[in-house]
Amino acid sequence: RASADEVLVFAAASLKTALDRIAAEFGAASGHEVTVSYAGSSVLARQIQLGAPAHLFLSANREWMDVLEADGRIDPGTRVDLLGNSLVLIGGPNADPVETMGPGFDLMARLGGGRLAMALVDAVPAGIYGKAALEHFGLWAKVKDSVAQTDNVRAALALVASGAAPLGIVYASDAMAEGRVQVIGRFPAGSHPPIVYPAAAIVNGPAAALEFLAFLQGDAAQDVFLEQGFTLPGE
Amino acid sequence: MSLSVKLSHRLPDMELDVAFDAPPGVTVLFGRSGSGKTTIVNAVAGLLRPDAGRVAVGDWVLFDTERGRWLPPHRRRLGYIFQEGRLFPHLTVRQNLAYGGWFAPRGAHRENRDKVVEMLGIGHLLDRRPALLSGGEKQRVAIGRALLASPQLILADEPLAALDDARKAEILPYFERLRDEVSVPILYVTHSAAEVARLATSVVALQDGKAVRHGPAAEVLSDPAVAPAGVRAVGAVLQARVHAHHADGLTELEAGGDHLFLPRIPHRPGETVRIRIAAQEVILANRKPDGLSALNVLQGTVLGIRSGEGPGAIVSVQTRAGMILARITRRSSEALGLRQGMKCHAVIKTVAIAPEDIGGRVIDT
Amino acid sequence: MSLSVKLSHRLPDMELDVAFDAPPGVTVLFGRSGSGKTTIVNAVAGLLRPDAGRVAVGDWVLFDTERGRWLPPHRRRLGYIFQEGRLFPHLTVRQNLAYGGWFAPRGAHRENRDKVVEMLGIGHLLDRRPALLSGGEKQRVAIGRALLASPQLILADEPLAALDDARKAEILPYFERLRDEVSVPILYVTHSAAEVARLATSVVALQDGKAVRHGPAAEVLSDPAVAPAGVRAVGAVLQARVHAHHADGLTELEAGGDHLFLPRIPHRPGETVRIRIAAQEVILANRKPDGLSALNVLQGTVLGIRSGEGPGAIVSVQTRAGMILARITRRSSEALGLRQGMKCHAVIKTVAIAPEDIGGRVIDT
Amino acid sequence: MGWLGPEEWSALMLSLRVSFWATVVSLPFGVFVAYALARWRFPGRPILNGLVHLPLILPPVVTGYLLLMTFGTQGPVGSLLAQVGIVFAFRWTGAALAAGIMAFPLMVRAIRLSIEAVDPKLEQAGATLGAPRPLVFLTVTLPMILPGIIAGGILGFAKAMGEFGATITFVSNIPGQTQTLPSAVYAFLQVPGGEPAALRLVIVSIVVAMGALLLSEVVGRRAAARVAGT
Amino acid sequence: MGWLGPEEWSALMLSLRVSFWATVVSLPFGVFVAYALARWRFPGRPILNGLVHLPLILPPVVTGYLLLMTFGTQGPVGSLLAQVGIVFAFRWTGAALAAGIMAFPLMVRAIRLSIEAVDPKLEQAGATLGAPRPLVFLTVTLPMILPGIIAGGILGFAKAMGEFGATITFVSNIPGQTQTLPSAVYAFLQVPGGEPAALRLVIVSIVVAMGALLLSEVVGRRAAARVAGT
Ligand SMILES: Nc1ncnc2c1ncn2[C@@H]1O[C@H](COP(=O)(O)OP(=O)(O)OP(=O)(O)O)[C@@H](O)[C@H]1O
Ligand SMILES: Nc1ncnc2c1ncn2[C@@H]1O[C@H](COP(=O)(O)OP(=O)(O)OP(=O)(O)O)[C@@H](O)[C@H]1O
Ligand SMILES: [Mg+2]
Ligand SMILES: [Mg+2]
Repeated sequence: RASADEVLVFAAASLKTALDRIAAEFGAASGHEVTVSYAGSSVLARQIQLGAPAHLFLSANREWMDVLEADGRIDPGTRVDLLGNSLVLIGGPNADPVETMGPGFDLMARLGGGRLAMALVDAVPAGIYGKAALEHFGLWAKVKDSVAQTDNVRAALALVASGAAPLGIVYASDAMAEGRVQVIGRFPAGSHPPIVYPAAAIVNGPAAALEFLAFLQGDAAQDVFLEQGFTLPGE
Repeated sequence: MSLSVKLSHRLPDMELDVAFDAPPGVTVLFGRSGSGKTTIVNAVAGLLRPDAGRVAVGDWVLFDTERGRWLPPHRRRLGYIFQEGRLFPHLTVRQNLAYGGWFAPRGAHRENRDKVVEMLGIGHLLDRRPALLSGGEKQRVAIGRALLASPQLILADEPLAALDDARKAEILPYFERLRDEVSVPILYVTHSAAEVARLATSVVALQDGKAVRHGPAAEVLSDPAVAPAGVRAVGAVLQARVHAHHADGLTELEAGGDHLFLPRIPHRPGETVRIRIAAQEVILANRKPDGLSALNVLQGTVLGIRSGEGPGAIVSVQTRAGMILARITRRSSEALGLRQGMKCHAVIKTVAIAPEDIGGRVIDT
Repeated sequence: MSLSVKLSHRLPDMELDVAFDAPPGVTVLFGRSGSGKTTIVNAVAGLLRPDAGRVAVGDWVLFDTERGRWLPPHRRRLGYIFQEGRLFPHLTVRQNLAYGGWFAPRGAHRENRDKVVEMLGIGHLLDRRPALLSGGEKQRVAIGRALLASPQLILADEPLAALDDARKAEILPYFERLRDEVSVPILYVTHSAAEVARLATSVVALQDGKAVRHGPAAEVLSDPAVAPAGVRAVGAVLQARVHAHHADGLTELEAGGDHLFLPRIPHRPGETVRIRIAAQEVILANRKPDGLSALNVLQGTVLGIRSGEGPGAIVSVQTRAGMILARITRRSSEALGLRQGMKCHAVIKTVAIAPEDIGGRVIDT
Repeated sequence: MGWLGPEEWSALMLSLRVSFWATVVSLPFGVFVAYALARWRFPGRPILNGLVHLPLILPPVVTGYLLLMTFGTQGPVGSLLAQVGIVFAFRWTGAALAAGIMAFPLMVRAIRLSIEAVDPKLEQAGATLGAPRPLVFLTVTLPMILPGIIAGGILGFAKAMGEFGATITFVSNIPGQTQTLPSAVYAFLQVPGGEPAALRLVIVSIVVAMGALLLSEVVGRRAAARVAGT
Repeated sequence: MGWLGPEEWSALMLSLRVSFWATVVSLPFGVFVAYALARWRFPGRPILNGLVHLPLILPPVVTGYLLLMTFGTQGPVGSLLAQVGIVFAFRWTGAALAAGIMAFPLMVRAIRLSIEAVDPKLEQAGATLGAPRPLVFLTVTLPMILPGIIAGGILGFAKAMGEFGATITFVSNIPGQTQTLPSAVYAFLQVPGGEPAALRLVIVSIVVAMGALLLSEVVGRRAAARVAGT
């Protein structure tokens, strides 16, 4: 076997729980040491643009991967859509489930004058997808002045969890482990552009990086992702 | 009203332990540098909380450790002139002067501001801030500020040390007036024997935090045992009436039928003045001298001779004008054969009665 | 070395404009509060940059606006005793004293620290910080700090104002010694006529920023036109040899064959001392008086009579001991028929020659 | 200003309003706390001191989260205040609260240092002239620490202008209501190609804050001169 | 400490190291700049003052971004320094640089205020005793402002301990190399169920910063007493 390598992965912060476990498993199995730096995708992408010593990039959206591809910072041959996610509407513990998520859904009534918590609708992926979904159902125009936007989707979750906002739109993966909120509706996949977490190797990385990228697509890793509420791309 | 002070307080290097009653008027704290004068004044002001003691003005108890009474400084109605001025740098001179008035109780006696300002010669400084004043100017403003606070108790810590003689001579009468007219007790710290002699109703001589001597000014000061520079300040105070002003620049006073000449003073004929004659300026003669440049020769009787450890003696002589003290050597005393009851003549130079020793008003006793 | 000062500077309220040469020794700046004394001293020290002028010690030019020369304060080798002490609060007394030494050039003459400490009576304070010192203690440390900086020029702004008489009497000789032994020019600000008379080699009398009079001390001070409190300080200085100490506490001095008695002084028989006899303490007689308590009667000849606008006159009398000045009234002068060349007797009280007027050393002139 | 879009313009105005009120309202508290820390010895002093510094030490997000838990509509304090009609959640007042709390330690420190520089002897002099403690404070201490208060206030204002993490976590980002300049900058930085727009806003906030600083220098120097007495 | 996982433990140690060096290295510069701002009048003074305050005014992310552009391996300064072997990008030194720059305005302000409180008359006294300017500074000014320097230093340290936005933007969040406590807190807060771990780290950082503050109070008070002369 080749000598042990160190692999530095730049990954969207929302992947932390799953990726920490997978990296540990990979390390045990391969002898390589994987270090992951978690931050917002935009921050990581800029750092890679400006010469960060990363070997793999796991982004929470496609745009930043596209930018790096255009800059020639990633190896396009290695780019894969690693994961997917779905968008859900959440409410407090006593909120009633939504019967049909569609144009007829009276979101305003359900808000009852409160706020709809979302990530920044023009900047942060979860917010962008959420806005698209609401537009898809023709709800956006009505609700847009009631939206409270946060800098990341976890903060939107916190607004609902703390009771500050009655409803929020977050990823299914985020809603899973928070006891103070429940999923009261799911946005169908077709209501918004596909939610994709692309991954790619940075140019001139060690072979171990490619090994880890392959490992991420293996069954063991996929199980962990699914367990954390992610979906597989195209599902 | 009299001030009664009883204090004990441990300082790292010294044990302060004094008790004295200050009769109405000016009580001077006298003693070497570091003997505890400022510490006592601070304790009376309430700026220092002594370990034990009691301070009262008349029946009004400012603090008393036994009864657990403690008035904070702002309720003591003080006029404290600090050794270092302590003017408010952010206020103009005018505002500094007005400061005490802002907090004085309604109806309290108020000094006339313009009079105080004029007396202190600070009229042209009113709109300046303290940083632009000279050392003496600052101290004058500090005096004014304290006087204008309608105080019930005046504390003055070397108030005149930074002033020139002429200015001192102008301000001293003001303290005298305070002493004589207002019944406010004044606790006054000074190193100047002239000030002590001129102002003091009583004197507390301090040494290492203890009052080594305490009593009426003349008594304490004529005690040769009171070490620090006391002896030079012994002197008698006479009351006299202005008799006439002469063309050659002299003023003639009359006291009990005796006539005294001194350089022109500003008082009108008929007014009564108080003059201090320092004991060391007086020469005694056993017969009437003539052919001397001294114009003032008063006849009298030796009341007593008091000599200390040094070579000097204080002779008190009763004249028609009042009692006069003379400080002479024991050798002279023996040479003249002075003894109690003997007739003698006191010779006083005209110019030795200096302006700063002339008070404008008389104690009403 | 002599100090030459020429300054003009606009202050908001005053125009400072002085020029004087200070001969070796002590030059006293004398004048009312606010007359510009501190401002001049600051300009000499380099703490204030005057609009124009020149200051030099001997050939050493400290600044000269014409030639564009400006030495910063730290290169002027000063010993500045500030009116307000300005001790370093974060340093102990010991460190404050040592401060100047840290920067003095190698090989500079150094005062003996222990001697200075003992003279100032601050030995027990060495390990304290300034905040715990009394006002007078602070000032004594400030004096010590300046003296120990090996200065080439000493500036003293009312250095003794905060001290008691006894302490003044102890420290004054030290300034005298500096004046007499070291050739360092001393610029000295004071309000005390006694200090002026005792220390001054020359005097600059200031008024509103102008030097109204400037010259040797005796001359300036005997000028009745020099307003502020000058006249009381007139006096003559005699050199005398200690003849004997008597059992009754008197010391007998001998000067030119005349004998003078005064209260015991600490000098050994045979030593030479310098005594000041204040003009106002001297009585003149046209025949030898007797039956007087005054022990000192010197025979002499009237050298001159000088009278100002007031009622007084200064009579100079040449005795075997030296020239003596007497301040008497014009009336007495006429009554005695004094005129130049006339024989007369000067009567001086023993106790009038006070310890503070006795210098331990003699000017080498 | 044609240079800024209407939304950006409103973000700027909001930032100014938020920072202004954050500073003005918290300044008196800041002076009080600074005075207590500087001059009083009381048992809870180290705790108060620590509490004041907390926002400085914690990552802003945590502060925002704590604010949300405390002052949110369901929070213990928030629900209480809501009964008297004071609501912070999703209001510009909440943004001001967050900015004020983040700026508080800076203000307190600046003011405290200037209080400690006031010679207690002057305050004593005020007391001997009959002024009770609170009036000594008003007539002596306060005017003398004015430069420090101005410095602290402007510092707080500048800090408030730049505050982001706590604000967005606490009151989120509602255009026109809680969207301050830094939130707008953040949003631009999240998307590729947003840099020029972000830069524009950054320049605006630099100009504003520098203006405030310059002003504080001038005002502070004048106040200091007044106090120094020239 | 069994309470903290190895990664958390290393984040704590790194935070301490980063904050310590950030403070120690920037403190002398801070004193110098504070002195210049307090005592000198020179043409570029307002600009220097503004520059110093910039990190306070800008959202930290912007500061981090500017640092990345400047000190990154491809940045103008970064590439220059790389030639002499000094690299900040993605190293703990970079985290220290970011923390130092963020803390700088706080230090400078604290120190500047204490310099302004020193009576120039004492410095004059030093000069008359023969001390040239730099030595007057060392023997008079410096000891007298020691409490301010300590206060400023600890404040800077506390700020550095809490610094997040600029750090993560400049040097990312690499465990063991650039992952400070706040970055770790951030990462935990981004995933479901991460709150307890985040809370643990927050408590650790509060304890450390409070310890530093307490220490600074004690040391500062002792230094102040020394200066006040008791
Ligand atoms: N920086 C300044 N700006 C304006 N006026 C000043 C300044 N410094 C001093 N003055 C004024 O100049 C005059 C001279 O001041 P200076 O301190 O030299 O007086 P002084 O002779 O030393 O007085 P004192 O004996 O009271 O100390 C005073 O009227 C004072 O108010
Ligand atoms: N807070 C303090 N702690 C310790 N010692 C002190 C303190 N304050 C004063 N002292 C000391 O107590 C003594 C008395 O001081 P105080 O200021 O009362 O003297 P003073 O008689 O006013 O002297 P001066 O005439 O020089 O002003 C001095 O030796 C001084 O050093
Ligand atoms: Mg005193
Ligand atoms: Mg002066």
